[in-house]
Amino acid sequence: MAQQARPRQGLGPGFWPVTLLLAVICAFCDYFVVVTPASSILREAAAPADQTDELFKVLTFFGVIVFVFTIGYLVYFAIVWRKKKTDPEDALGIQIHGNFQLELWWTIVPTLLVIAIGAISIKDWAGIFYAQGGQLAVEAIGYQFGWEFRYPGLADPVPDELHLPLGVPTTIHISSKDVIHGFWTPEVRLKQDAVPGLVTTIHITPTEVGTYRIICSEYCGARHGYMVGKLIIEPKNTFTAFLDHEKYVQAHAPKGPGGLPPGVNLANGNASAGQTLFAQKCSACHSLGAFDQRIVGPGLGKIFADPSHPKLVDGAAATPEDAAGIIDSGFTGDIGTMPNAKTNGLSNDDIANLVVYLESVSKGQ
Amino acid sequence: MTAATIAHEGHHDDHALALYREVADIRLLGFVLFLISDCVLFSSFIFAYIYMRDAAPVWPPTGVGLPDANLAAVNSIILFGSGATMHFAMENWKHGTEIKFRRWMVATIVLGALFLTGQGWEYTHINATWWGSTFGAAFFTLTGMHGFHVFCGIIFLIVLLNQTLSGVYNKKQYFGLVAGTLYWHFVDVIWVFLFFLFYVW
Amino acid sequence: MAVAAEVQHSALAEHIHHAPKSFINRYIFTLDHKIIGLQYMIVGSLFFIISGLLAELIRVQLLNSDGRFLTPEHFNELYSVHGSSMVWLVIIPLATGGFGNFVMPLMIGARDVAFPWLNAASFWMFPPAGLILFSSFLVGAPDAGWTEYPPVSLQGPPGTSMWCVAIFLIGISSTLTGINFLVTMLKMRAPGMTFTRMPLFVWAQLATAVLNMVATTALAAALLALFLERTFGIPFYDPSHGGSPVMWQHMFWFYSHPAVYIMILPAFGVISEVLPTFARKPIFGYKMIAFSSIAIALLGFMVWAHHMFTSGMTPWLVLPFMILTFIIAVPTGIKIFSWVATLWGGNIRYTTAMLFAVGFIATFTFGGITGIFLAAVPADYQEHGTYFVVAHIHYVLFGGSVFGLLAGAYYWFPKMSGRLLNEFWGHVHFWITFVAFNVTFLPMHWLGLLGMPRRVPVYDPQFTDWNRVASIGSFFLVIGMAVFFINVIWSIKHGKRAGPNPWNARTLEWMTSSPPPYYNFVKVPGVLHAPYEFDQPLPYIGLEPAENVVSGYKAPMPAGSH
Amino acid sequence: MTEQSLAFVFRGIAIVGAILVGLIAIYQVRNDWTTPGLDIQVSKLLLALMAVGCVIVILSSTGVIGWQTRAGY
Repeated sequence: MAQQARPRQGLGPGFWPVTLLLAVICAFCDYFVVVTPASSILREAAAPADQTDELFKVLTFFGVIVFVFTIGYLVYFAIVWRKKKTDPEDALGIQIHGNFQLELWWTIVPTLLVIAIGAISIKDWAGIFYAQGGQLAVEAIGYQFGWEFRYPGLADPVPDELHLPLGVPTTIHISSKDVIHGFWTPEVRLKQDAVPGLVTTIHITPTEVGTYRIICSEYCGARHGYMVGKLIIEPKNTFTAFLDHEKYVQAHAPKGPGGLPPGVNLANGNASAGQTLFAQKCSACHSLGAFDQRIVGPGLGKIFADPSHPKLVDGAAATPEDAAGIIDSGFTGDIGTMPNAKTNGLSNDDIANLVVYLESVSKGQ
Repeated sequence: MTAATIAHEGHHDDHALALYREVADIRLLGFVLFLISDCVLFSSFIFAYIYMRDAAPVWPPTGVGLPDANLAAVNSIILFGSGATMHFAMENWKHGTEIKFRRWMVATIVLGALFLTGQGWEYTHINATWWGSTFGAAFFTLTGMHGFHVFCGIIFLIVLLNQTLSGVYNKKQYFGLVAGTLYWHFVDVIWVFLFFLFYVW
Repeated sequence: MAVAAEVQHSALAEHIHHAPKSFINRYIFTLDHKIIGLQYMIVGSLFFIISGLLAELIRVQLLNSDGRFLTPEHFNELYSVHGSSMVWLVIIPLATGGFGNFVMPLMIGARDVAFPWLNAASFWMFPPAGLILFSSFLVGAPDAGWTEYPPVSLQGPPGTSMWCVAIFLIGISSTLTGINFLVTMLKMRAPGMTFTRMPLFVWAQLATAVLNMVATTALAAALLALFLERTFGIPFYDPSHGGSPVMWQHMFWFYSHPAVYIMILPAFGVISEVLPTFARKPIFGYKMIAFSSIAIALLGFMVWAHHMFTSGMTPWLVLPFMILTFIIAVPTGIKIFSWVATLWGGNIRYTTAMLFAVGFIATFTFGGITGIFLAAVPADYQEHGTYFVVAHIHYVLFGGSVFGLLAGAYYWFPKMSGRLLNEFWGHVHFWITFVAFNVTFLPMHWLGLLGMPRRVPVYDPQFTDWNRVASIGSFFLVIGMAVFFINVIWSIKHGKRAGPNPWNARTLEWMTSSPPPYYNFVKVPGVLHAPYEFDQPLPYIGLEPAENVVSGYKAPMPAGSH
Repeated sequence: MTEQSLAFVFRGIAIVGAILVGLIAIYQVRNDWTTPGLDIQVSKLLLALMAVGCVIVILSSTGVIGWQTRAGY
């Protein structure tokens, strides 16, 4: 034996009083974690916020316990087991190498703890993911550097301001025109990236009237920091008035030509030829289900009479002429990208066949 | 020369051989680890290919013609065959039949060059461009990287052949040849995956 | 002695090479792992100072909410280069190339690393990489953050391509270093040094080397694709040409998540050495700490997508990544609890190294807990892309990695230079740094939760107060680091002579002179036990005193060796 | 020669070659089955994968897997 090891006497001076003190501190802090309403720190504007705040409380609750005990013992051990002036220069600590029981417990307990937190998180995630939406469907489209929003019944997007009616379960389809943006309203506790070429979806139910920030949370270019929109949650009648006003404004704005693309004659369309074409050319991206049954693009099964269709084309239900126009010229932007007829290798007759086929599916034939 | 100095030199040879073995052992492990990390490089691009293919609405992307599997099958067999000849070369080296070793080495190099020629023919005839589509991006990047590896392998084998001619290696000390063999087999195996992904799947 | 029979020297270990005579061969284009380690440290420290000052410019800008100090373009360039260089040019090279190179071969009783040439080559990729990255300011530095998500990085200034080249070089360098170290640790340990007799720093370097070797090439692939797309328009990431921007995130994070363990594991290793030495007792739960390093390394490959919960990837995929991320908390927790338990019953001497080690445990615990917050998907929907993330990474990378490396610097400086750092100014350095660190980064947690996104040159005026607190804290961090660097420069010439083993430590690097001779050990010793039995005689046989290369005297060996 | 018959010849060469090379690879793996040494282990793994490659070539050339109706050049 080269040097004298410190003898082992129990758990050391003051171990149990310190443990008690730490427990009291824990209880004190966690009491405030439990009783403080999260909405007093940051307002809760819409539905998943309250649930997410509960998760934050659970995480903070356990976080406080782990932090207080770890740091408490760390500081206490660091002070009480320091080398005293009276100790000889070559004094040693207590020579122990481990404690199987202790190591087993501090493996098992954290494992159980993270499993519990994991279970709660999965439950909350499912709540957010399967949340009720769809009574109102709007689209949020990010671009460098701002947001625009499409509403049902409005042909053109509205810049910067997202108006939502209080208490209506709402689906927000998020997409981007150029680079990745992030759609974030801190008061809703939800964030979803706006990825070009993808449509991502969140469901929220506004619960508190007010004006909130829509912040771009994913770096998107030089003026990323200035890319802030407004979320305005308002009573239903105010929202309806807003829509009516926008409709009036847009109706009186100049409009481009519409209608059938030249050379397409719907009267010559053949539904069964359209069916074959659909299987070859369209079914990779489009299902024959409802509008929101997406593969890549929306489902087209009831395209001409679809309650889940946000009716975003020009405010009215889609017509065969609209469908022919979209197939002919392709589609870019808000809800994804579809190549035009030339790229897809579709002749004018093919377009007519497809439209007639979709009409027949819509009617349930 | 006295018996003592002979004994001493014998001891010295043993020591040199032991040292060589130890160093070769270390280098071999290092080389295998290098192959593993090279494998990750290919795996990443293969992941990219699978991901882009999965994300694409139509595959192959419009305007792209997929390459001919029949020619590629022959080309694969040329490359796999070079793996077999490389193996024969190595067996012959271990058995000390150096003439045969050289013949098999030359065969390996020729087959490797043939493979590259086949790839070159394919590059000039395929109905796709590197920059034109995601298929082209993945195809030309991966096969190009592989082709570059084959090219480096051919250089590697030529250097090794030259080294054996100038007596760098002997029957017991031939680490460079081991590394060359492993590298060549590795390049073959990468092609197994590329063949499956681009010509079969 | 019976155990002596198992000590069989290899032919390689008997080979002593003497130091080259010329200055250039010895100190510049050297093959000596110790000098290469010091080269890494000197260059890495320079880059640390530069990118630290970039951070200060960021904090000056954020003193006010309306951003009148810098243009947004310049601000974006600053934080992008700050992040990239801190990760790739400072912490990774210092943790593996610097400390790994200097200490690890000494600790396992090797005369050098397995491939000295490769080691030198790896180092010489490092300064050019730094020069390329910093000189990108001349043509427009990368501006999309250290993650450089496309498509915005495809629009970025020309410097983004230079960024690709620089990081690619560093990637090759750390892959080769990883291979080199792994072979060294697997093949070149001193006779008798079984895996369970290896010091814990070596275990940490082992796990790091595996990560470096496997993960870094994935980054190389991602960078190559980005470079090709920027330069030749090869469509990988641009959605308007059929590419996928989310794919970059997968490829990038497949490397960059293991990279955070590449940065933190060596610091874990340092802490596991410093704590027993200064608590004068064996590390608590040696095997659990060693295996948890390996567990963290392996799990680290399976959690990359927890950086992408809001990215629009397949929705259900978030769940396995969340659960695996939670599970990483278990081995990390084991380490922290074992370190705290190591303090229990110790006879603790508060050298600066020990202070930094204890400070490390405190800050890293906090960073670990906020890591759990980030891993829980619904909570992450609020935290992702905000200052909460900034706070978290600084708690684990500054409060973790950098504190660990500073502990290592105070601990091994005597071995590197033969002289001790000044302890008084060391204490000053620690307390300024520890307090200023928390003042700087703690407020960022609630700034983020309340709605301040990261990477913004302007912010909501309601956040001004706490941003000013953070900025003022960061200015004190500069003062603390200035104290450290002045201390280092002063102590190289004027510090107290250290002798071979100033801390009375027991790992092998202290069993030779300070600084060690070119060939490390006159005779490679045999190892009989793990190095942490403080009440036992030293577990080495065949130690011979080495000549001190600086002072020229033969250092007396520690008492009690066999 | 027509395109069809050229493809037929190619497939024939590929199948015969793949059988030959595959058998060589499998024989070598069996031969070295118990030989120690890292290089041998890695060679065996790589040769076995190469044999798998030969099987893929055979299956693809006989039309069991893969697209045979590819329009190429």
